[in-house]
Amino acid sequence: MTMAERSDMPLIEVENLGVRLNTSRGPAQAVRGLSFSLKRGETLGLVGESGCGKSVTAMSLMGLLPDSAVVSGSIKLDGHELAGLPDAEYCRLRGNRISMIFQEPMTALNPMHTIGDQVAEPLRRHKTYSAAQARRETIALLDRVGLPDPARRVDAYPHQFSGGQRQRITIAMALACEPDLLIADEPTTALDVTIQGQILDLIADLVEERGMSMILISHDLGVIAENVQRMMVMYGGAVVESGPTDEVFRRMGHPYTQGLFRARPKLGARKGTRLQTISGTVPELADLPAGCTFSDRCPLVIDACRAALPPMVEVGPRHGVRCIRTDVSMAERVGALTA
Amino acid sequence: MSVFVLRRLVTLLATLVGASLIIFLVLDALPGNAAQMLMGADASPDAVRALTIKLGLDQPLAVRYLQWIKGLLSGDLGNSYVYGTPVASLIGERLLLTVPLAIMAMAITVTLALSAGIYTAANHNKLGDVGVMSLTQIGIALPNFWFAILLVLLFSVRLQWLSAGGFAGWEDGIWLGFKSLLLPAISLAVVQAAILARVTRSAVLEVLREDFVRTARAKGLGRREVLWSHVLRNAMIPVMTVMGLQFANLLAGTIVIENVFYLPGLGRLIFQSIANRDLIVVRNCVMLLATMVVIVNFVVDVLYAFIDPRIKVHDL
Amino acid sequence: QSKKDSVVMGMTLEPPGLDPTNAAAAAIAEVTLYNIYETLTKINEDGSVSPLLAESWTASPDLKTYTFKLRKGVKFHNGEPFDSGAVKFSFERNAAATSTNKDRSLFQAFEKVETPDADTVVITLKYSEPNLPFLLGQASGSIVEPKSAATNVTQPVGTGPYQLGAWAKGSSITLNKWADYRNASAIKLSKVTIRFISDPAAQAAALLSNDVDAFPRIATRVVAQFKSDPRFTVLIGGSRAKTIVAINHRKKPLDDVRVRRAILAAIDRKALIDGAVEGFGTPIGSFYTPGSLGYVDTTGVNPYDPEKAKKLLSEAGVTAPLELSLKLPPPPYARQGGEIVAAQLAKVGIVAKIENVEWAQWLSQVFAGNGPHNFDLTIVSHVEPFDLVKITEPDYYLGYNNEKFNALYKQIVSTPEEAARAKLLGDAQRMLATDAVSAYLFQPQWPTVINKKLKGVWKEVPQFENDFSAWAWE
Amino acid sequence: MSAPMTIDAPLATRPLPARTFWRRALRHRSFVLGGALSLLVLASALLSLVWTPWSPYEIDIASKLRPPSAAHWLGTDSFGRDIVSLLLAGARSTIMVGIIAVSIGLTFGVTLGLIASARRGWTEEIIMRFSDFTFAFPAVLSAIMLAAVAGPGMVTSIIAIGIFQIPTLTRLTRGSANAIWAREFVLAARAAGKGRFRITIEHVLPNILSILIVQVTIQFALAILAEAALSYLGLGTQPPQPSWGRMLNDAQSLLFQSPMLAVYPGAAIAVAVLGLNLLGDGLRDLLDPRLARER
Amino acid sequence: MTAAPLLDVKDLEQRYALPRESLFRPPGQVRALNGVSVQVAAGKSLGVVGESGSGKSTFARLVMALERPTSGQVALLGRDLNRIPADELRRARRDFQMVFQDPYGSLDPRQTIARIVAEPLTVLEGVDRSTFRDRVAAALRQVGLRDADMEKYPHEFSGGQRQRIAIARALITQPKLIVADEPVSALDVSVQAQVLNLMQDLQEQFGLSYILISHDLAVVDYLCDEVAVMYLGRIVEQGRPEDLFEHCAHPYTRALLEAVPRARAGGTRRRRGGQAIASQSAATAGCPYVARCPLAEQHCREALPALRKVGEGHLAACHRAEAVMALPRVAMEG
Ligand SMILES: Nc1ncnc2c1ncn2[C@@H]1O[C@H](COP(=O)(O)OP(=O)(O)OP(=O)(O)O)[C@@H](O)[C@H]1O
Ligand SMILES: Nc1ncnc2c1ncn2[C@@H]1O[C@H](COP(=O)(O)OP(=O)(O)OP(=O)(O)O)[C@@H](O)[C@H]1O
Ligand SMILES: [Mg+2]
Ligand SMILES: [Mg+2]
Repeated sequence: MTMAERSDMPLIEVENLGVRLNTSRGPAQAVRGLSFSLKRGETLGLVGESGCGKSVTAMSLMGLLPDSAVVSGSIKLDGHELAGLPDAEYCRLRGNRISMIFQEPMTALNPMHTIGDQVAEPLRRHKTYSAAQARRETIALLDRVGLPDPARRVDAYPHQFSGGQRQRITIAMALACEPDLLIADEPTTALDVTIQGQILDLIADLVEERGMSMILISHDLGVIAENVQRMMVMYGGAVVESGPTDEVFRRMGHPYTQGLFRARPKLGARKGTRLQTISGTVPELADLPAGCTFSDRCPLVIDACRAALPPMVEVGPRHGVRCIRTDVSMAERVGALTA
Repeated sequence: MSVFVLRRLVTLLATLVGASLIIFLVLDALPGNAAQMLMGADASPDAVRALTIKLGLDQPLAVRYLQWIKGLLSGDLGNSYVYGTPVASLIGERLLLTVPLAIMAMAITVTLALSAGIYTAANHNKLGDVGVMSLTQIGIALPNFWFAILLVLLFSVRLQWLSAGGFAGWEDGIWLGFKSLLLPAISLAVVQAAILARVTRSAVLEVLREDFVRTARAKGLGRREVLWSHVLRNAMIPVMTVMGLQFANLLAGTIVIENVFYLPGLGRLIFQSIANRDLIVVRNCVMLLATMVVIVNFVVDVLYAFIDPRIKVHDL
Repeated sequence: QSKKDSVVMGMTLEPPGLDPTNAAAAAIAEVTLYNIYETLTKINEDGSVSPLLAESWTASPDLKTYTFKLRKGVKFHNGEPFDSGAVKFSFERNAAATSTNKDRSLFQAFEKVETPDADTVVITLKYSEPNLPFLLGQASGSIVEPKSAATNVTQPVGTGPYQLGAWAKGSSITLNKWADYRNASAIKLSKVTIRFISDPAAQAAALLSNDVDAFPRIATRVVAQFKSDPRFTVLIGGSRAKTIVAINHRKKPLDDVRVRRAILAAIDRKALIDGAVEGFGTPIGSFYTPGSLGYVDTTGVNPYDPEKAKKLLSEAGVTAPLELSLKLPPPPYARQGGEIVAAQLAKVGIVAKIENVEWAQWLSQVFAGNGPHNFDLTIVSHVEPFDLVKITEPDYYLGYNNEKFNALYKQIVSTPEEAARAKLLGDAQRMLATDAVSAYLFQPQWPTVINKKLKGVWKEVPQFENDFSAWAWE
Repeated sequence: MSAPMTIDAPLATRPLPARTFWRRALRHRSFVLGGALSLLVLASALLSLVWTPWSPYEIDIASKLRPPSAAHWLGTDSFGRDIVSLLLAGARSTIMVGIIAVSIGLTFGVTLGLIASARRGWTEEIIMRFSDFTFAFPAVLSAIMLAAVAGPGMVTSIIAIGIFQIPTLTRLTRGSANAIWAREFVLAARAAGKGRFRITIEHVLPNILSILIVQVTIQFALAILAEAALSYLGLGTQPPQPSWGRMLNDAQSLLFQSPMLAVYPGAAIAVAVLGLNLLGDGLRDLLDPRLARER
Repeated sequence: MTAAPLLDVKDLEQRYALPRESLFRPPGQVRALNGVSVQVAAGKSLGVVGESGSGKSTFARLVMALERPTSGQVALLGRDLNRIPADELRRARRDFQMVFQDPYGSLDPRQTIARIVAEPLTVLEGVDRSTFRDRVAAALRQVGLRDADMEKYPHEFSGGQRQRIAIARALITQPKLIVADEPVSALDVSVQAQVLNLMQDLQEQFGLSYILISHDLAVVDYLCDEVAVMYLGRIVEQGRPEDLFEHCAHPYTRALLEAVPRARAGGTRRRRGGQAIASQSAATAGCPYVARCPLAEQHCREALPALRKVGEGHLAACHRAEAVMALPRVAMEG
């Protein structure tokens, strides 16, 4: 396989991924029919409200779902099937070729170990570095992610760092072995805007420099808009809209995407204006409505919506929307934009 | 010196002063006295009176209390009424048994409990977990003195590997002393280990649910590696709390096992001394126990700070 | 295999110190008597008295003056010679005002102790005492050496064949053979270790696991299994002890002889002996043991008869249920016996409320001469031989205080001829039985379990003692 | 289908939390097993009040140490009493000691723990040192001292065991109460103007209740074992009142002769303790909000 | 201007002692608030924004009289909350209530909604049971919940509904001021919108005042008449939102605005330099923001800038406020 062939081949290819979880209310389909592929150097965003299955998707790529979870479909990394891979082999990939930045910087680090040890762990494991070598590399990594005075602080413990600093440390950890695929699960939700900015800068730099592929998960449309090339909007475990970021923001096709966009308070939208809300509440995974998962809350719902899960409709270049009423919704969208 | 330590020391002293008063008064309320006990049933009343005066038991309460405290402060614990020997050496001899026994029992407890606890947590809800946990259920339910006799039946009477009781002392070699404490240590440990194993298991399971475990897994660590390198130390805090309580209990609460194995431990000394109304021994023993338990608790608190970098000694 | 010359013996209680002349505990005598300390006379297995430190003795006809000829060439462990001075010192020390000797009254009854020469001692008593040679063979009569006497509690010095080796308090005492003993070659065992084991199951386990070679006065509960075990010999010996249900005459309605008789009639001695001491006991009807001078069987005076007991109670005008307290000291005979007594009394309408007490409490509340005598019933074993005298003491815990009995006792002690004395003793026994002074239960038998190969261990034990000088391995 | 019903239906028809609790409880294996065993012990105790095959008090030396037979299902003890009757009646003392001792421990331990966590500072320090000090007296030691003063017996042993329970419960209460005090709803209650006392009673206590319930089952088990140990030393329940500990003590010396005599009360204690432990485990699961989030 | 303000905060300072490490050295201190003065007129709302750890929550706690300030005073309707006796304070609490950040943590999971919502009433007055229920029902209706919800428990509600319950609890005494500490930051976008709408409706209906604490500038902008930007325990800029966001006069405010991601097509990212976070315990002579400020001069390092007027009703604590205002506007969304 030549270099050119390799870079053309998708790095990660997900086909019809489904995840069934055992919840306290019985089994629930947390992810359904999710497909995408990602080449080297590409970035993909995953948006959606809390509980829509973003993290579960990430976990299934990492092979870290609970034992009781049932995964269907296929996940291929460089053409090799990952679904059903034995744990020992998966361990060789995790932290090495695929790595992940977790949602909560406050709890993602082990409070009892020095940050140096924690960052060095993947190096020592996958690259079998010696302790001294790993330490040197760790300091370099911490310096790279902008942790001040890393040589002195490698031996400090997580609680001695601020939230932003901790998030940088988890990033250093995820990047230690220069993975091919980085999954960043809401890396900035817990942080305030100034620190959020710094972290996103940092990740973007690294993606550019090293040609990694990245999946960025967030429920903040602004973060997605600024940081990824392509995006997918999830609702109730299914992708309801996907496409290049610019394209999606220009012409939002799914009522849910539109609702999400409208509901956010916008800077400069003065007092007295009302926010447009999506009526109803996010359904429980265990009792999703039949058909389109959004049908219960959709202003455009018709009986056909409840009949079956709508197919993905192509509404623009590589832009798909899982809605049978795009004719109406996308017409209305024009009005919404000007509001 | 840290303010915390100072504060702890002050309260510790206050506790001990209060303790000494309570101990003294409670013991003084015991009916009967040492002179009567020493003289036996057929002694004449004036012989008993003579001994009472000789032992100084006729002095007023406050005088005796102050004498005791004065003695404590100057390191002189006085002489046992019964044995006539210095109380300090009497207690010292017993400590040579009680402390090693407590340590041995604790070592066995910790070994058993941690391995069982970790094993079951790692195999949560699997057959091994259920099996070992059922065993610990039974372990908790065993009265330890009863279990002790069963051990004796097996190892001393049937197999004759170990002696049925008694303490060989440390003079004739560590091994002999060790051997004679083995069965008592096991019978003390089994029940405790069952409790500690359960605590360990739930602590480990609790930590396994934490986010950083997932982080470690995401770095490519296998389940077992995560358990050993990340989970255990975090699970140690609740485990240590229980361990501290158990160790304190071993120092003070082994009378029953000492009885079964006729060991000259602190517990039996107290038991016998109360029966003999050798109150000077009892007071000092109980005082020592109180001090030791308070110190063990203190040590456990300091150990927390060693295990968990987030805790500094001063914010305990 | 070299011949074994050491023995491990088990004992239930640990002695509180090793000076038998200043404390009463039987355990002191069990360790020291005839082993560390010697007395002028020796009480043998059959209760006879033979010479020990005294080679011979003579008594005046009125039994008030005794002359002892002492053995020559005897030395104390510390090298000091034994002579009449040591005897005089020991006896006067026991009689001193500050003495805590349990038999102080005996020594205070000595009018004088004279030492005409180094090996003659002449004792003059205030009253006639036929049993003096026997009494001086007890541990309280141990001869001590003047200079070391004060420290005997922890560093005993005597003239016996053994010296204290080590004392691990709470655990064991080791006695080593004294090489300079006058008859050292006859002593077979060079080392005796005494272990203190109070738990019955542990006593049995220690024997079964060969940790212990001999266990005198082992808990009766565990004896049965050794009888059938070929590795062990079980020796059953009599004793001079009397186990009784003491009745407090100072309390109503216990001052009524009919009520006391009812209590006696309610008790089935046979069942009690079976239940409380596994049958190791001989029923007695009075405060006197079989085998002693002038013993008569009085068990028929108040036989087991519940119906009669009920009748007696109603005659006495007692309304059932009669509630009484039953205080039980720690030994198994009392605790187990108490349960049976209570159950038997219940059948005739007496509710005995069991209160378990420690010895210290028992002594101060029940027994102490000046004490409150706060009890209705109690179970206790009186181990002192020849202690009828106690019943005559006015503040004795029983509160019997019968002038007729006291007079009879005076007559007994002032009667030198044995036959006449025996007859009078018989009268005394009958008087105690008829008056139902206490509920006399049994004379305990003391079982000793030893390794089959161990020889020379006494079967009969007239007092608390273990004479190691006679012990040897086969 | 059920949605419109729940909106307009009167409050009473909504399944009460209690009922759903029992529904889940009955499906929980260790809860059911533990509950059954505990009920068995309780039933024996109650049954013995009205009926036992033989009198547990009557002594019949002639028929002592009989092997099991049709008349005596498990044989007789060293006094010829029927073992089954003794076991049934013994359950009574066991339960009594357990309940009263644990109540003592709960009352004092929880109160002290709540005070410590409500007041913090020196109060907390003093209470905790005091509890350390109390812990230096294992039940056996306090029982010996108490028995020496007041005489041995059930009351003495109950008090001694109760005292021994205090420090454990104090620690536990204080620890979990401190966690509750750090919660935001406590701040909300303060903002509403509630004082420490009201917050403790209305918010802290209800929220640590489930932890306490679980601990109580453990303490109960410990109390039973402590009673057995005390009886072994002759300090527990006094004759003629039967108790498992006393039976065990009695059997101990006959262990080589009639080993089964020690097995029965040992097994009875094991069953009771086991039952309570399983019950506690079950309760913990059932009260765990992570598992109980069922609407 | 003329009427007495509803809330008058003067020179509020709060220091927290760090745990004492040595007997002989004084314990370290965290200066959580460094002299904050602010007034809120009846019916008007104040938004407080700022970085994490800048003292926003401390400010809220002090306004709520949940803690005593080190110095300074908080006066509500002319009464100094820290001077009045305890029971009067308790009665005064009917006028100011609080809504917390965490809709899950701020409701006691073991109490029914009725009890939770009635909580402020039970303390304040001896209302009888039936009026109790009526008032709870009324409060629930105001926030869009049903009477039937009264007997339910918090876990039976979604996050948005829970925050409504918390608001109902704050409303039940008909207060004049509600302090809301990050009331929506734990909520989903769609739910957040519902809650914000509700808060706005309630303000119109009852003439409430809010003190709204948030780190989301858009939220504050949406709901408040005035905004205070806090940095390290100080107010560094204050004014009407339109003035503040369109002509910001403090470099920190500007940094905040620039950092807000824009949800729109072709959004490209603007790079920001790495910034250190200054220490809170060391009191420096100069401007606390100087280390991060791109416009800092020597003067800034030497003198602490005071809050000064830079426009009509617009204050800023920056020596170079004019220079900052002269910078090009930060692009707004929409
Ligand atoms: N281990 C698990 N067991 C049972 N259910 C789970 C588990 N993990 C997640 N879920 C459920 O699966 C659904 C999807 O969860 P997921 O974590 O993927 O959401 P998310 O999109 O990441 O939300 P958030 O924005 O809050 O992180 C949720 O309803 C969640 O409750
Ligand atoms: N009780 C306390 N003891 C000591 N320091 C405290 C205490 N409360 C707050 N602080 C400190 O005071 C400073 C201000 O805290 P505060 O909680 O008010 O910040 P905030 O602006 O609300 O931050 P966030 O946005 O993270 O909630 C912080 O540095 C904090 O660590
Ligand atoms: Mg997530
Ligand atoms: Mg805050």
